[in-house]
Parts: sequence; structure tokens; C-alpha cells
Amino acid sequence: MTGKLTNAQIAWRAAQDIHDGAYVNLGIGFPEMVARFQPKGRQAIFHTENGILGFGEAPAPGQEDWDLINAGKKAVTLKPGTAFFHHADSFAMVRGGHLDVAILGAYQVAQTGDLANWSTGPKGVPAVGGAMDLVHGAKRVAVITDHVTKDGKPKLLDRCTLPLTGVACVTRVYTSLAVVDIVDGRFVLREKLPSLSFEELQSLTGAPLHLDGGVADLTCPEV
Amino acid sequence: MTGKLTNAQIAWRAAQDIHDGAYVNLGIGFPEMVARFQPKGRQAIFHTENGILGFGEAPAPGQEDWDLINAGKKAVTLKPGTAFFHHADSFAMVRGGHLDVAILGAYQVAQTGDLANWSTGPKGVPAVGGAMDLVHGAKRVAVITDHVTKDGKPKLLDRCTLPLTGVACVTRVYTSLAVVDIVDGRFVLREKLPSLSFEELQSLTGAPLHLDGGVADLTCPEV
Amino acid sequence: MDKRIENLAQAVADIPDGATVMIGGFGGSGAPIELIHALIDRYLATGSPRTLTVINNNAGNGHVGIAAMIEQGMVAKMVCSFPRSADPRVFTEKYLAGEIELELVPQGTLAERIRAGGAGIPAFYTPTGFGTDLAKGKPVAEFDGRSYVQERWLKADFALIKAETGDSLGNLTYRMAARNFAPIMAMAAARTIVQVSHAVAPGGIDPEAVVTPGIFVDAIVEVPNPAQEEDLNRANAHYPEVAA
Amino acid sequence: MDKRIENLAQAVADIPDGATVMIGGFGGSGAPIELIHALIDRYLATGSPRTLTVINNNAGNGHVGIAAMIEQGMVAKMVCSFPRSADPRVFTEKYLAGEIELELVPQGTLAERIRAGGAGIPAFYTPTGFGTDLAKGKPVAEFDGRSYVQERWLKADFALIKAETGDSLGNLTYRMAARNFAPIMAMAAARTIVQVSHAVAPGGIDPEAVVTPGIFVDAIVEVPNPAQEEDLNRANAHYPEVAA
Repeated sequence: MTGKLTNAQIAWRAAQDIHDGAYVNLGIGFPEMVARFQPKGRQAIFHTENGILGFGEAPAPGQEDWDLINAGKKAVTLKPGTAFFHHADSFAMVRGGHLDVAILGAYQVAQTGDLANWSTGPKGVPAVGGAMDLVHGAKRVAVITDHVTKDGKPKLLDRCTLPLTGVACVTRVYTSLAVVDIVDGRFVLREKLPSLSFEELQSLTGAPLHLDGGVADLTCPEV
Repeated sequence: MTGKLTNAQIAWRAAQDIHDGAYVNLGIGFPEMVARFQPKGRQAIFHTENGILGFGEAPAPGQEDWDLINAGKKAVTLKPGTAFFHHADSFAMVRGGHLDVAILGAYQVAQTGDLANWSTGPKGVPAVGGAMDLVHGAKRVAVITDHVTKDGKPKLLDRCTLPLTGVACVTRVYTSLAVVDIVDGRFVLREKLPSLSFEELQSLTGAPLHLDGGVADLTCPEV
Repeated sequence: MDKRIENLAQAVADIPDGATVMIGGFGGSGAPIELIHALIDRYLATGSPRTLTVINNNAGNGHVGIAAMIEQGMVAKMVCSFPRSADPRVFTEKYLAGEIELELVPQGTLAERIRAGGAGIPAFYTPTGFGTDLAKGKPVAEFDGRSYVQERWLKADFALIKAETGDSLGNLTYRMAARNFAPIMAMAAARTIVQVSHAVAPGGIDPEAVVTPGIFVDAIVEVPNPAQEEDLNRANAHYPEVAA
Repeated sequence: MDKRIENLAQAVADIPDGATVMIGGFGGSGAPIELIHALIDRYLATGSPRTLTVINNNAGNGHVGIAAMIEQGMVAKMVCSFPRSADPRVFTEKYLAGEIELELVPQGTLAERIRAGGAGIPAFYTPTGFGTDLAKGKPVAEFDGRSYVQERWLKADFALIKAETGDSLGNLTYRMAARNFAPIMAMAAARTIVQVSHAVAPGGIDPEAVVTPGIFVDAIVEVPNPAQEEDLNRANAHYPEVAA
């Protein structure tokens, strides 16, 4: 297998598709990184499930206020125009279709748009948080993920084998190797690393990759 | 027919049953009068559908602020501890069972607790407002009304003939002649004007009046 | 991002014929008179928009605001709880003549249907209206031994509302009981247009005091010293003005 | 009417064995630590309350607050969306040992079920969870061609919440994102008990700024300078304190 994008580069690529003025929810963990790469001249407005819209970046260490945190329980900051609201109003924003984009991590994504990202099975303590609401709320649900699991198995599949977070909800996947859209129950390849052949990418993908027009080069700066 | 209570006296009587600290909604029109007769030492907190809790009495003429009105569109005033909220929250208070008492007018009340107070039939323009919500929300729904219609027909009936506001919702009726509870689908007479015999009252009532213990004298001051 | 719009005419320029429009206000309190009158101006100048469905608690009072929209013939249907007022003649006459449709909804159900529209809840159960004419034909269900009516969400193409202070991101506060339906209508409309008495920069509203977060707002137009419907009616105003 | 209670012990004195208790907070923000610890004190002194059902977004962190309740053995069941935290060992061990029950609810559904409980809506439909294990056995229905899950309201016997300022009528404001579940839990509980950092007289809160109107509140106890769960955990605190 040839080179792949770092997590930061995947996050950078996803950030390029967020338009100016977009209302955005970033899943906890890796997806939070997308906020760092807002293109110049564009201002996204970030929503967090626990009741803040329009918050700013992390404070300097020691400057945290633990009543001002995001869904991942990390400290954030106020910005001019921030608003607070309660949890039912927060999920009215989510479920009511008011978010433009949600960007989430994934264990598995199926060509049908099904997503599995909350449970690796019956072992351990299950925890779901707001993921199941986000996948059925935001106008556009995108996933950022390594293209394969740590042991090299495909994460883009014909169908998910892990417990589902949502059915037919994901429309775009940004991976370490490619950008893949989900259209009418099929994976449509939009961009791939130039160093990687279509056949190589297909061999790392658990369902057929379709073409619809050309495939652009997936190129990211060092970030 | 012997004497009867004035509207103000009916309102006075209803006010005696409102406990200190009660959250109360008074229907528009005649029921609004109940607020005038709060017993000394008790403080009820009034709710209006259009999003105010804990408002005060009417302002002096010329002092009205038309953003500070009750459900009857009459001007009210602020008091220390007033709160504003939107219409969905206002009816969460109503429907969610948070009001202690709602006092409403009536065209007809049935021995089953059914209430008709919003429509006199298919003629004209129908209008319902918040009545249908109030009758299924408040912990106690009481009616104040003349005992009979303007042309002497009973308003307390075995069943309502006018379109219903709610089913099995009223538990007490304060009339110009009596105080009647509704218990297990029957009218139970609690108080009547001392000048009126049981038989006279029964003849003005469209369903049997039952006794359960004694009947107290209904006496009201001149108000 | 800046949601401010230059003037009232621009603010209402996109509302097409046949649109469903939620209009804030309970009686006169919260009524966005200037937005409504700008819409009437457009209709008188261009013949559009017409055959509107208007959602409001009432159906107009006197000859200004919603009553004036109805009087001009722009409204095909009203969805409301209480189409009565001090002077309801405009609606009453059209209704009795069969020239306007009425969907009568209990007030709390109206509010909850609008909130559901904004919150992505397609249907819910309420005790309100069970066993009455207003629940006829609606599904019913029993929960824990009590009977309930199933009600559907209510959404709109546009909401026209009045707020007290608005920043350029769309965060809003209201003035006293003028708040009423505005926050939930802002949630339930595809495009929410707000006249604010005071426009401020982001940061001009305490984040704790924001009632409607900007995500629910699409356009802000400043209208200092807005008219009160009640005052207009007490002065027997007509819109547009009747030539003397 | 005065809803103020003298002290924390009195505030939590009426919660019986087997009660369902909603507890505000999202992680540490908004967690009513002092009310929770007063309840633990009562349990340690009297053996009551026990076999509680606790509703909270999480299931405790470290050895204070809800984690300490669980550690002491007061909790029979958690209803939450995310029983993980920086240090979830207390819950995890009890759960894996089969000593505590878990009802896992998607976070938005949890919030909406609580709000429905407070608003008198016995059931509603949501797209959330459709087709997943968390919707198994729940009624489903189609509206406008899309599939939804029916969810039921969630109510509680008690709510324990933290607010910033409260007046003696029970009107409340919150501090930043500490608001989270508190306003809806206040609506959904038969008895809502609030620790406020600042108690004021009626009139001490701007009527426009009230977030929870007093009708949803039963008891207020002032706790100036409340502890932050996050700070306690960073100091590796245990409740009750472990003797050195």
C-alpha cells in the first residue's frame, strides 16, 4: 500500500467543502480537528449538542471554564454572537434539519449510506451520545475515516456488520485514500490519491467503486 | 325563581377555593374577574396562554403597554417575579399538568364532566383559542356560570348538546345558585343558596343532583 | 456572514404565490406590521404574492396587518386558533362568503405543531381535542389508560416575525409578551425573515439572553419604532391608507 | 409563597427508596454536586434512598457526584445516552458485574422524551434510531414517505438541578453550557429541587432573562461557590472523603 493522508489531512480535505456561514456539528474526537482547517475568508458556525452555537476554539491551558465545554467535554471559548440553549432546543436544531453539515467518525460505512460508529458489539459498555440524532438531522452527513481498519480490513462495505447508527444517512466519505460519494446505494469515487491506482483502491474497499465522470486527484497540503 | 348571585359573587366564591401559591389560568371574559377576589394572605400566580407567568392587574387607562397583554388581549402589568416565555413553553405548562387550577366559562356542563364552551353550532365563525388545552391540562378544571341560560334553560345537563370543548374534564361548577361537584359521572350538590329549596334547584338543573353528606349554605358578601 | 437586509421591500421580495407563511404575533403584540405592509405593497404593485396560506393565532383585527392582507385578497387560507378580535369584520365577511378557507386548531396544539415542525417531530400525541369536532378524522391512541389525538407537524415556507434586538448572525431577543409564537415559527419555516427594532453587531446580545439562536434566522431588517397594531386600530387606521 | 429551603439535607429529605430521579448536568457542567452529596450523606446515615433510577446524560466520572452515588450502591438503574467518561470505572464495573441496569437512549431522544414528559405529550415520532438496535421493539410509522420510531415521554419523581440565580418564586437562570438538561428536567419531574449559586428576591431576575419559570420549580437551596465535578476529579477527590 502506498502513502496515505494523515488524520489532519483528511480533516483538512473535509473542511474545504464547508461553505461560508455553514452551521456545522463535528463529532467528538477526530472530527473536532476539522474546525482547525476552515479555509480563509469562510466562517463556519459550530454547534455542540450540549447547548452552544458559535463557540470559539480551545482556551489556553489553565484558562478553562468547565461550564463552557463541547460535547466531547473539552473546554471551548466564547465568541461574539455565541448563544446558549437547553438540550431539547439543541436537538431541535439537529433533528429539525437546521444544521448544514455533520462530520462524524465511522467504524463502517455501507454503500447504502448506512453508518456504524457507536458500538463494536455486545462486549463492554454501550454508549451512543448524539450520533443517532445527528445522522438523521443534518442536511449533509459526511464521514471522515481511515480507508481501512488498523488490521487492513475495508471500512467501506456493501453492508455494515456492526450495529448501525443510522440507515441511509451518509452521503460523502473522506478517507485517508479517497473521497467517495454515496449515490443511489452505490459508492461513487470522486477523488483518490494520485499515487494509487483505481484497482489498488478497489482492493481496499468492500464494495464496488463506481465512476460518474472523472476522478480528481486527492491532494492535501502538509498540515 | 328567588335571588341569585351576581357574576362578581360567583367569581368571589370560586376565588375562595384557590390556595396560596396556586398557579391559575383564568379563561378570557367573565373568569378574569376571579383575580379580583383573592382572599387576604393568599397569593395566586396567574398564567396567561400568550406567555406570561406572575403578571399583575390592569394598568391605569392610558398606561397600557400593548406588548404586555393577557389572552383576552387586555393590558396587564409586571410584578416582581414575572417571567416571559414562548407559546410552546406556555402550553407545556398547560398540557403538562403544571397549572393547579383553570377556571373557565361554559355554555353547557354535563354530569360526566364534559364541557361545551367554544361553539354554539355551525353558524358564524368558529374560534377555540386555548380552551381545549386548558381543560386537559390543569390539575383542577372548574367552571363559573349562571345556573341557567338567558331564557331559563338548564346549563348543567345529562349530556352536552353543543360541540364539546373536552370530555370528562370539569370537576366543580360554581353557578349563580349552587356549587356542584362532578364525581364519578354524577352531579353532587355541595352548596346552594339558602333561599332555594333542593327541589327548586333540581328543577333548574338538567340532570339529577346527588347528595353526599350535607349541603352547605352558599353565601357571598356584597362584592 | 451577515444576515442583514437593506430594506423591507427586499426582505419580502422572494415570497411566491401559494406560499405558506407563518406570521408572528398574538393579537397585536408581536405582529410584524411593517413586514406585512411591505408584502401588501408588493402585492399591490405586482399582483404577487397571492393565494397565500397564513398561519397565525388570529385572523386579523381592523384594517391593518393580517386583516389588510385578507382585505386585499392575498390570503386563500388561514390556520389559526381564534379568528375573532375587537374588529374581525374583514375575515368574518370573507369567511361567510366562502372566499377564504379556515383550519381551526386549538392554540396549544397549534403551538406544539409548529414547534414539532421546527424540531423534526413529524407527529405527536396530545390529549387536547380528544372527543371533540376538532379531532374528527385524526388517529387516536391510548397511553397508560388515557386517550390522545395524533397531531402532525406544521411547517412553512416563510416566517415573518418581529423581534426586539437582533445581531447580524440572527440571534434574537423579544419584548415582553410579543415573544409568543415568534421563536417557534422561526424554527419551523424554511426561511425566517425578522424585523428587529434594534440591529446590533455580534456580541451585542448577552449569550445567556438569546431567545432565538441565529441558526433559525435567515434575514434581519431593522425597523426602529415599529407600529403597534393596537394603536393603529384605536386610530382607525387602514392599510393602504384610504384617500381622504 | 417562598420556595427556599434552609439547607441541603432538608432539600433532599423526601426522596424515597425506588424513586426515579433526574439529575441535571452534561459531564460535570451543570452537575448539582452538593445536592447529590447531600443525598449520599442521607443514604450513609439512614440506608435510604436506595434502588434509585437515575436519569442523566452520563453515568458518572471518577468518584464524586453520580459516580459516588453508584459507588455507594444507591442506584439500581441508569437511563443515559453516554455512560463513558474520563474515568468511568465505577459504572463500568457495576454494569459488567450485572449490579446496575442500563437503559441507553440516543441523546436527542433522551432530551425530547424528557421535554415531552414536561409538556404532556405521551408519545412522539422521531427519525432517530430507526433501523438500529436501540429502536428494537418500538412502534414505527411512516410519515410523508420517511420512517420514524415512536418514543414515549419520560417523567421523574424528582429532579435535582443546578442553576446560577434563582428567586424565591423559583424562576431560574443558568451559567453558560451548564444549562443543558436542567430546564427540561425541571419540567418533567413531579418535584424539582434546585441548588442555586445566588438566591435573590422576586424581581432580582429580568423577566426576559428567566430560562426556567418558577412554575416548574418546587424547592430552592442556595449553595454559593458550588464545586465543579471536573475540578474535583482533577484533584482525584472521592466522596465521601477517603480517610488518609
